[in-house]
Amino acid sequence: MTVILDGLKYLAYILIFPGFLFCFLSGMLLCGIDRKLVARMQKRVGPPILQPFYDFFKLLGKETIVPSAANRTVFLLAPLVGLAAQVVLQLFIPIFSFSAFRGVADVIVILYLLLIPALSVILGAAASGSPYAGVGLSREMVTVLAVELPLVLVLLAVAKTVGNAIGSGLCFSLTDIVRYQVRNGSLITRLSMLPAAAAMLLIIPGETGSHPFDAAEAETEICEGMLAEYSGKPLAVYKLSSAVKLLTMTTLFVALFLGGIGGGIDRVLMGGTAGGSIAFLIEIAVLFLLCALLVAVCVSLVHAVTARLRIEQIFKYYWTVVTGLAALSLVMAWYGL
Amino acid sequence: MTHFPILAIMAYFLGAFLIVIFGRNRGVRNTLGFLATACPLVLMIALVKPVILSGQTIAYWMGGREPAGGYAIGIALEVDALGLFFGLLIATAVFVAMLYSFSYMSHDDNEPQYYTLFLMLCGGVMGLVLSGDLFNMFIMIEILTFAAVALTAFRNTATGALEAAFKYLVVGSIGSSCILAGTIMLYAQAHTLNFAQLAAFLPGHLNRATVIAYALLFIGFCTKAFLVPFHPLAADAHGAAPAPVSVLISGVLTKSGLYGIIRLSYILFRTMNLGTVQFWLVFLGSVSMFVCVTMALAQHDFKRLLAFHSISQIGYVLTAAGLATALGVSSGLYHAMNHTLFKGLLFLCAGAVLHETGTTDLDRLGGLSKKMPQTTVLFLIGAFSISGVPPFNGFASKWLIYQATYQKAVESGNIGFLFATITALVTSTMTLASFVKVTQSVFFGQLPKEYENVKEVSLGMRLAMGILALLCILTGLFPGFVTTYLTEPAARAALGANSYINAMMGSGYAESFGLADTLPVRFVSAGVWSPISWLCVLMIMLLGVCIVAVASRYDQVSALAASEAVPAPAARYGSGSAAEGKYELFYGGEEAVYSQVGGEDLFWGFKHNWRGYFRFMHELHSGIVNDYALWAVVALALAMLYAMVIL
Amino acid sequence: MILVNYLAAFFLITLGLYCIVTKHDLLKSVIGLSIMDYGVNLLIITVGFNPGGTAPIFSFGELNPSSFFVDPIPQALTLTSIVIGACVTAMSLSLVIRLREMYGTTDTREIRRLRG
Amino acid sequence: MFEKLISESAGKSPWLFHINAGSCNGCDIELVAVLTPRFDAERLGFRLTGSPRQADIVVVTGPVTKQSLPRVLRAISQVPEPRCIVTMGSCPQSGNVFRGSYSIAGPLSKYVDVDVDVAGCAPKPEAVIDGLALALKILQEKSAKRSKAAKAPAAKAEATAPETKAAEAAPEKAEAAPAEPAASTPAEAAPTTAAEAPAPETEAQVSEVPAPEAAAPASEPAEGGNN
Repeated sequence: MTVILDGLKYLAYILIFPGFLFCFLSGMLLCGIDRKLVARMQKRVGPPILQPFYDFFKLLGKETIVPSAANRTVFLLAPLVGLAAQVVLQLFIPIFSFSAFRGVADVIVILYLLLIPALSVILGAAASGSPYAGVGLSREMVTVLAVELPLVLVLLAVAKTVGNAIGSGLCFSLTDIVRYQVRNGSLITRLSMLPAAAAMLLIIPGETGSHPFDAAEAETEICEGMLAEYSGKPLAVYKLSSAVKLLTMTTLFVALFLGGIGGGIDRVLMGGTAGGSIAFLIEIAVLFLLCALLVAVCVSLVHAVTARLRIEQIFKYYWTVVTGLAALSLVMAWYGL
Repeated sequence: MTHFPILAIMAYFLGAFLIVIFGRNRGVRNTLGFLATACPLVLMIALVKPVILSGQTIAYWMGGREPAGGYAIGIALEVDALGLFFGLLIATAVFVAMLYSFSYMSHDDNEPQYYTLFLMLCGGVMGLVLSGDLFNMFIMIEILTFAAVALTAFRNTATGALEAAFKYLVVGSIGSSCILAGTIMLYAQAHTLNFAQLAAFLPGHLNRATVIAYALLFIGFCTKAFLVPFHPLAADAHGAAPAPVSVLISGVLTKSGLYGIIRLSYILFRTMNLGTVQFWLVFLGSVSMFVCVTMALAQHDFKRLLAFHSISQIGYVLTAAGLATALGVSSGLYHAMNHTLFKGLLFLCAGAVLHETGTTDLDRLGGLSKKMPQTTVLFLIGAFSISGVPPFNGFASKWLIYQATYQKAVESGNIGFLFATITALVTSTMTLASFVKVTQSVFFGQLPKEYENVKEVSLGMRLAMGILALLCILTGLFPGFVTTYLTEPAARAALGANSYINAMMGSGYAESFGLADTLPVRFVSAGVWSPISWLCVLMIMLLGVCIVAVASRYDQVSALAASEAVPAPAARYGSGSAAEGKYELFYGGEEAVYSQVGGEDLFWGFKHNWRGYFRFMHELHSGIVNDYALWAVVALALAMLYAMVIL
Repeated sequence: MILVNYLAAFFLITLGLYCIVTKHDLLKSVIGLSIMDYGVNLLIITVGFNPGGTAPIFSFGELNPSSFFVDPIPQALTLTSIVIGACVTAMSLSLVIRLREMYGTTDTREIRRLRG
Repeated sequence: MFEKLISESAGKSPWLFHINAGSCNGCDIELVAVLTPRFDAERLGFRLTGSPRQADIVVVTGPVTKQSLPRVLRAISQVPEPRCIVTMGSCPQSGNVFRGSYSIAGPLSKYVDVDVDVAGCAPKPEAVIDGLALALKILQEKSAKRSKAAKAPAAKAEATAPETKAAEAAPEKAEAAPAEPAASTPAEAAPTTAAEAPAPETEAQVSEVPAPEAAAPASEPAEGGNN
């Protein structure tokens, strides 16, 4: 009997809470908030918050054209695998005290799982056979390459700081990192973690491919870049997976640097009498607020303020400025500051 | 059961010899080749139970000359877990390469010579891996270098085959002379050539001569493993050699060099806790990792790109094995096994492309996935494995390597090992980048006119590739099984030299020299990563997504609506052909012309930022024999200097 | 007296390496290779030399404690090494012939199609 | 319920694709002016896309010259269903001052069924937004018609895709017993045995979209709203 219960529990995890439905709703909502904020920053009224939902369902209704030059199977399957991996990645990131899959939340596993959605977009673009998509995928790969080094340094710095404190000197598990922050304050309050947090803030727009670093999907230069040949349902799935990626990156930032907030918040709000489920709901609400705040700060603001960079400027920017920040915090963490 | 090691080696040589005599017609030759490769594989599998499961080390004295009075007289073969691990690896890779070459070499002339050389090379490598005698090892190295040079020059009309063979011969024999000189200097000190007796003798006598001997032997084995100063040899050799030979060179030959280095450092000289040697190995590993992957990104030829990649993966293995921790050596060996599997698969795919289209130039190929769908799927499995995409085997071993390097950095406290972790992670992404480049320029994108009539390769070749692909997936999904049964016993054998010596020279021999096992072989595997759970979640998610994505029946509608639509009168359409552009690619309205984005014009951003580095590396690999020989000499000088001053 | 042999061996090895590295001709590289090989062979022989020892050829009857031999093992190794050196030279010469046919020159600076 | 949601949202997120058929760029600037903060067409969900594959409304400017005719028609044919074609400015409708010239291929309506004509030689942004809003309504009707067509022949489609309805009705049930593909590999990578790739349900459902010979757009001649 317990096996079936467990099965249903995990199925609920996969499909309802941290899984598909939660990602779908909150990802799209974050995307809507982002577009609305950018519009407001440009003194425009801007689309309604639910605009991404309308876009998604409209695309579901449109006809799917598979160009004759395309490799049909990979063309149709790549977006689905990308979305699946993206949502699975979201399952691994703990939300304050709760994490769907306990043992697997490992920093390096997440680092590699971040590659799969990018890889699925690249394979989809390659399969479409269009020259625009070829240029797009070359730029996307260079962006992924650019973001990889600073992301590695940030994760190693965080793992080292928490590792020092725990004493094992090696802490790759995200759940331990969050549990450590719940006990003695989020990592962002420590001096050595400030450059790493700044670097992570600069990495989020790069990883999600939002405005200044979106040379890969530049509508004006290379006609939607990688998605030039996509229409209808596969395009809807790609849009959904990029929205969920926004959610994943922000929850990753919250888990890495703002873990301490979740711990005490329900006691503060409810005066410590909150039952398990209410605290759980509060934690989700707090998480979503933090994510919305992060999206406002590092995606919308940067989108409204900057112009699109050329691809080699993106690469140079990430491998000098952001890597410098992350390396600084790694060295400080290494020598136990 | 004790005769299995010598039988495994002799099977190859016997096969080579018989093929020379009876090799005229194809049927006999193929069956002989099949038998000569299948029999050692069976013998190796038979040896698994005694050596790995019950931890026994088989010592086999040729001609029954047992050691007398604590002195090894005869030539010995020794099979411990480390040797058997490599033996198994070699036997499988060779078996698959033989299967592949039945159909791949079918329309080459003078085939019997090909199979003779092929089997000689396999015999040489198997002999090297199982031998317990230093000079016997040198003989086997000579045989395999000789056969490899001849096989590289086999298709002597191919561009650069002769040139590659000559360069390989020159630098290869410099390496062999170094090994010979090193062996002799060890013999001068210890007056024995037997591995076990040397291992017992050396830790007490680390004077000038033995240290220089270490440097000489180390450089000799580096040439065999094609590490950094010698990597252009591999690039040239792979570029020109037929695909099954590339599988052998990259999958098997480089492993023999690595086996030599591991045997040399951990059993002969016991440098486990010598920080300087660890630094030396990890530094060399990281440098060759990074240099070769950046060189690979700048390549125009499919096989040359794969060659540079195989050296960069060997850099991974050396970085991990150089850490001298149990987890380090075990993850290094695990990656070595994975490398043989996925690199073999990739070279076979390259061979298939060459077999069908006649060229491996990335700038001229494109869109082959429509004509060769199964080769594309197999290539994708290999590409995902090498770049470490989670469910495949590359990720499992790379994940362990990061654990090992990071753990070593934390334990030893110096930040140097952290650079190894960071280089490893960045190199893995660059590997992914270069395989995206190959995927886009060879398999996807647009099909050029001249490859219209390309068709799928024959079943034999696909079967060989299928076996390797299946192994890639299995070793990726069950890392627990591989580590407990294969790599941990091998790592324990590599680091625990005493059991090796006692098995050979009689029990208590090592203790008489006052040698305790220096390192408690304990395994700290940080964190649990079960790919099975990840994969089930992915599959369930995929099904969920498929059903949601397909739920709306709009595809049928548009099909029905289109077919019912009233066909517009042709008059209204003037230029009729324009309207049929619906399924053509969007070219801003223009007629869809052939324009393939691939090969050289990918990753402009990255190459532009590193143009100084790429120009310098391009000039450095000048292709002149003298330059490569100069690098070899400089590397030899540096190694001896390092050995004398620091060790 | 033995020192002269070691010096000669060392000199031969360095001469061979010098010849391989600096001479821009295929044949000279092959010659350099074989010189280096002979240097190593000389090294092997001198390692096994006991001053005053006789050739290690005896039948069982003659073995008495006073007989003093030169070490036989390095001599066996030298035999193998000489054979290998001969094969390597033969192989490289055949390669040189085919290279001369194909590239029309034996100058190593021209034979560099594979580079970069 | 699902079809209503789709047709509702079709009316709320129209993506524009602009084709310049030889225009003097007067209308082009006006069209882009519509998306600036002052007029902000994005309130209604308008967005300029780079590729016709992702477009709903095609805005054509310029007096369709002979050179640009095949290109315009090919670009329009690459736009997926349900789509609207809006001609901006009087050039595409009547050729404006260029009428009768040797290089003009005549008004666009000769070749394609135009849904909305926005008149004016460089129409004011308000006029453009009004035209686009009209096109929005037409787009919604077309999408509603498509969803009705999707429901109407449901009986005929029933035979072809019964499990779609079942799957769509109870997605949970289908997942509870996930049909794991033969080898436990992600969908698109499969060992050699599978001929093409293990065909999960998607392959069966996404049926071959037959390439219609005459790709005549299926749009009925909607009333030309020339305001």
